[in-house]
Amino acid sequence: MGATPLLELQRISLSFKGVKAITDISFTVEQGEICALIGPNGAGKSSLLNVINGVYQPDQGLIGFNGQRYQKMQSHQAAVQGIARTFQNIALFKGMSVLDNVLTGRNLKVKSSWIEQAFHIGRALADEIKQRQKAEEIIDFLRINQWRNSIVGTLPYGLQKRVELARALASEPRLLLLDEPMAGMNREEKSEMSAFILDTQREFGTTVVLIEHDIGVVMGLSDHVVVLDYGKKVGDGTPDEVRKSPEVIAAYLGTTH
Amino acid sequence: MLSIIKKPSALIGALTLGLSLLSGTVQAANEQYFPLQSYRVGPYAAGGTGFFGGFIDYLQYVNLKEGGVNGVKFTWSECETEYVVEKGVECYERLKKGLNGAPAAATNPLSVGIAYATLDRSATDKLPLITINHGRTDSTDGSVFPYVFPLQLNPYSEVSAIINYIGDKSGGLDKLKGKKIVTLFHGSPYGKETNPILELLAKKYGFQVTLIEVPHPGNEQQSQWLNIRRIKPDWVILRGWGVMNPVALKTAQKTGFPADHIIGNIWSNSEEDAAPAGAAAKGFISITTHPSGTNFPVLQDIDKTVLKAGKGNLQDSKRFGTVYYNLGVVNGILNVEAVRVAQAKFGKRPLTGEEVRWGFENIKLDDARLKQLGAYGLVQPLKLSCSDHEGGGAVRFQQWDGKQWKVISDWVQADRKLLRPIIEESSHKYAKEKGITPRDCSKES
Amino acid sequence: MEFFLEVLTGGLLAGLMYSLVAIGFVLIYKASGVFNFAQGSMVLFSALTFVSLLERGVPFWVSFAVTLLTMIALAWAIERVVLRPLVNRPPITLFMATLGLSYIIEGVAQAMWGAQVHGLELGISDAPLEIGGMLLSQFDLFSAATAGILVLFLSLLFNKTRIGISLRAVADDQLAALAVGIKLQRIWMIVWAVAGFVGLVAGLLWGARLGVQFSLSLVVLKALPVLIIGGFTSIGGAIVGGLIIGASEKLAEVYLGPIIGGGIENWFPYVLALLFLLVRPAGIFGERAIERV
Amino acid sequence: MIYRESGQFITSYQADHRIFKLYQQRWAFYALLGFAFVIVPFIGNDYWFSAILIPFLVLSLAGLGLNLLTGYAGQISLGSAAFMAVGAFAAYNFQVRIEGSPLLVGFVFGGVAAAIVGVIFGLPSLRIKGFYLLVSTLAAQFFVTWVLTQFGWFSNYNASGVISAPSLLILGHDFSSPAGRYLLTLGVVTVLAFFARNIVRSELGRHWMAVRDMDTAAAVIGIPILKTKLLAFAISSFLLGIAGALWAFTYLGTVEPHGFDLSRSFQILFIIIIGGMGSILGNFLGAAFIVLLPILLSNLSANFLAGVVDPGQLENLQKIIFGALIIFFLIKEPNGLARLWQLFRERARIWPLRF
Repeated sequence: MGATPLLELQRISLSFKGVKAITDISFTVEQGEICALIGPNGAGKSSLLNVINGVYQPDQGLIGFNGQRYQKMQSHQAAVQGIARTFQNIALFKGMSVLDNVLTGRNLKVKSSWIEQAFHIGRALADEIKQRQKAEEIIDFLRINQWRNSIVGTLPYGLQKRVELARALASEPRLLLLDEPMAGMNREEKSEMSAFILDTQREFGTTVVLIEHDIGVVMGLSDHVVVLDYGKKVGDGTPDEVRKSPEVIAAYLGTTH
Repeated sequence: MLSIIKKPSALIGALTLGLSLLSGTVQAANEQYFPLQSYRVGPYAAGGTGFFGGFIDYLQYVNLKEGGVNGVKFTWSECETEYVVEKGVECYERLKKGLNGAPAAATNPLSVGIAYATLDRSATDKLPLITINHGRTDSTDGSVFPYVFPLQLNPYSEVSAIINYIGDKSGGLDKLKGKKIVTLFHGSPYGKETNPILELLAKKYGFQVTLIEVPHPGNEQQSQWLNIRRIKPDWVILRGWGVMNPVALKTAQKTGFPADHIIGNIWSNSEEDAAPAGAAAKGFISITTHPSGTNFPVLQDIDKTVLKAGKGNLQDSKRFGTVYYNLGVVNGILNVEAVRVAQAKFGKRPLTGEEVRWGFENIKLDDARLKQLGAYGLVQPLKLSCSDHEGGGAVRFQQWDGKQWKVISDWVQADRKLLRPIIEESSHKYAKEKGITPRDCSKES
Repeated sequence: MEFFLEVLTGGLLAGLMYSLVAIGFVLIYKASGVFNFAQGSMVLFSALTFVSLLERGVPFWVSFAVTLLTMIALAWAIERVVLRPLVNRPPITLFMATLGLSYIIEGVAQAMWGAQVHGLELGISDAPLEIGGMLLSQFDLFSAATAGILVLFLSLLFNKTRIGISLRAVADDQLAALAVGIKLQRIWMIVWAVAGFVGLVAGLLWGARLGVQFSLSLVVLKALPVLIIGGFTSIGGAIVGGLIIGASEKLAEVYLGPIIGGGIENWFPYVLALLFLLVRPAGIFGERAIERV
Repeated sequence: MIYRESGQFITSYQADHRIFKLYQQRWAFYALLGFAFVIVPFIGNDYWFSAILIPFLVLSLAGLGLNLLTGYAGQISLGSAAFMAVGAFAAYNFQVRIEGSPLLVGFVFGGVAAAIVGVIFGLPSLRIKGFYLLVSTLAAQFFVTWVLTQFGWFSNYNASGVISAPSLLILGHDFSSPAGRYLLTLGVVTVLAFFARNIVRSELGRHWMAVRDMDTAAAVIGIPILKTKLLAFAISSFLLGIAGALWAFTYLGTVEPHGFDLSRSFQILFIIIIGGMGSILGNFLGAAFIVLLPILLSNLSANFLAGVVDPGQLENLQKIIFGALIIFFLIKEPNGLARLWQLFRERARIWPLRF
């Protein structure tokens, strides 16, 4: 583990129209680790991811990323800093092909201007081919070659989840936020997806924060688990530590989940 | 492909024409064609059905009564424009070549927009463009616009005649001094066109003019009429369009302005402009270039030979003798007269557009000729020339009695001398912009 | 000052006329999430049908009833042919479908009844009324009263009847409403029929004002800014929005017009609505949904 | 026999990036272009040029402009005609006020002016979405026509507020004849169609579609929403502006602000609905449909139904047909004629090996 953590949340609070969603949460994520956020529905997990990459602005608290501190993160800024994510209810561009979706993930790497692209001059062609190569690498890596030209909206759910991961990976992120990447999958698909996440971490050294309900998967996959309940942090540690914590058992593992 | 089909027909047309000239015998295609860019649906359908109904009935009448002009019968076909410019252009292009060898005499779109869009084309195609009572004011100058004819009345003459009438009513033009006149105009180029002339006349006669705009389509005029109420003018000139007219009358009533001090212009003068306002329209005055009603020999004759024979064009025969219908008849009289005049010069045969144009430029309708035509009192005395494509510039005034129009004045003449320099200034500017060298009218015969 | 008040009241009363059209929108939007551009053509169609029957000698109330039945039949057809196949499509698609619908209705209306202009007299005098030196239009007062009664009627319908309660359920959450056994299609049909009724009332009043003719369908363009300001989901909002638009456009025309050039009533409401939108994107009374991802 | 492509494999990303991936497609396309540029001017007549081909091309371009904004970037607009008007009047004033300025530069100027106005009215698209955006574009629609009629300067103080096209001279060649106007229009539209095609296949095009499909997700992956939307308004209005200038200069030869009213905006919207949103080809199909259907109907009635059906009823019928088709396409084929064409082609490709 590196000396400075990649992500450091300090006393984050968030509310909607006076209703508290997150209260005073702090934790850190080290470089290169896989961190899982767990907790019952409505615990504020997704909201927390949304705070990290700037979809929501917290009422108070600081977000530290890569040595910088932010009171508020803007979505665009988060992307520029190297934070990529997937969403609970798949947020792909449904009218576009798989390839185009993955290519949009590379938007921050494109160097040529739209005028060059429109007239096919200057850096346009070389740039397009370079982005295409990178995108194809990701497509190969996640083994979705055969659907390359399919329109995303027509693909089955499991595949769409994979395409969304591909789009996120295409941006070569430092931090990858995955919101329930395995929701609605069967055992086989889950293990496939777990393998992709582990490979991503190993091959690219990407730090991962993920939300997952399947405790078995979480325990096998993650280096670090943070437990939320009613917008508060109730546990934080290695999978083993968390498993043993009485508060966690009471709040989460003790329930029917 | 199409040119292959089209060209032979033109060729055949030319051949037949040539043959008939040589042999002097009457061919099957001894007809003169009128392409009709009519409109019978859409927001302005009421005007279109009346006007084209009257026009067609008059052509039919000449065919039935006299067998055409000197044996040349009239033929026509319609193309629906819906008052839409592009459709009008499409119709123009489709119909301009004539029908079955019968050459086109002139186009009569009765639409400012279509007239503008076919203005250049008509010069290129040498086909007269008749814009009776409307159109480009500066096209009165025939030296710059050889093929465009704003017959009887252009927009400038219109306001000038209205002011002259108001002067009359006030007991002389010198009594206009200090009077307050409001012009309520439609928020479009058409509506604004006469504003500079009104301001000029205001300066000349010392009356006070206020110009108030009603945004298109004009179905809400509360604020305008409250303004008028505040100004308390002596007269309101209504330069309206479509729905704006009845709404103006209704709102006038609502704000307590008397209808008999509102004067409608040429597009505010039909039954359709007044009747929808119901009781509010009673007393409303408007100008007209031709009285409505059926009490003219020519209309009686049309009724007898065309309508009674079941060959009338109107679906609703109650509209016989209405403003738009009679305008169509007047338009028919003028077009046919042009053909007649041109035939006297070029021969008794179907004529080209260029020849008909000469006919228009040499129309001369005096009282005697109008009586012959059975149109005395219906059509104003008219004399056109190379430089003057308007010819008349006179209007009569009519008043709505709640059911129909009643003519309340004799012909009131516009001050055309005053307007001519303004028209020429504009036409010369246009000539410069387009690179046109004006004709020298002193050399035209 | 007196003149100012006159313009203001005139504007407020005219604004209520806009509200009448806007209410039809609100009903449909609440129940089916459709921004119904065809509301204007429905106003035209109903007024044209009514006046054509009247002109053919049919008594007033019979004409009214027949027109109302026609509007209900129309609502039924729209639900069947347009709404049902387009269920779950994006709102923009539904909006464009109503554009197509407005073309059909206008075409049918003109094919059936012709394009000429009809006068319509409802037997309400339009002579001006002077109260304390201020001018009031009897007709406008009557229209305002009608609008008031209509709103009362609609709120009774929504708050006291079973249909109304189901309708509010549908407006709140379509899925939940389905789950408790509310027939969505039936609600849609009823709402479109009620909107047709509102359109008929609006058509009669507007028709008496303008004459019954083609440009009646253009009143839809005045209702749009009203909706933006009032919010798409509130009948009260439609009334307040109408009052704001009516008053401000009249005042603008009278006081601003001479400065920047007259005839600004066409765009002024839109610019006003735009400013409102930038400040309050969901209108005065509308609620803004939290965006979920 | 339609065509075969067996044995053609795409071996590089560069080849895959081509517009037409099969040489048969390329060949057919070039043949079509050649036909339009070389053959048509000789076989067409005035009627075909002035009444059908020129309006078809101009409306295709206008549809293209709106399609970039609505079909690709997902921003609905009812202000297309206003942007056309800006283009027409700007190009006109450029020509009138700068002596001897080249015609094509005037067109570009018209496009740029329209783009600027488009950006101004596109600014609210940041805060307002969906059909709320209609308000902004309708504001543009009414405001622009008002300004153009209100201030005589724009029409060079013509009494009727009408502008007339200057002579169509390019490098000494006169393009005023119907065939010349057709060629000029065709040239401009072809160049701009390529321009648009390149954009939608490039990074910017992907940004547009991303914003259209889900703008929050687009923002999260780093696509600059403001810039993307404003560029959509700018480029869309640029094309519309040039279409407006062509409408005034090569089609009608004259135009007044009222010629660019709301119904024109609707017409352009219908072109893209019927032709196909998010398709370049669709604009041409949609425009052809919208130009040809009325003519076809009115010809039919004039030749076969004369006296049987009232021509007025025919126009009503046409209105009903348009409305019904719009609903039909929205229900059955939201991607319009372009999609139908594509389906047809895919069948033809594998024919007769279908079974």
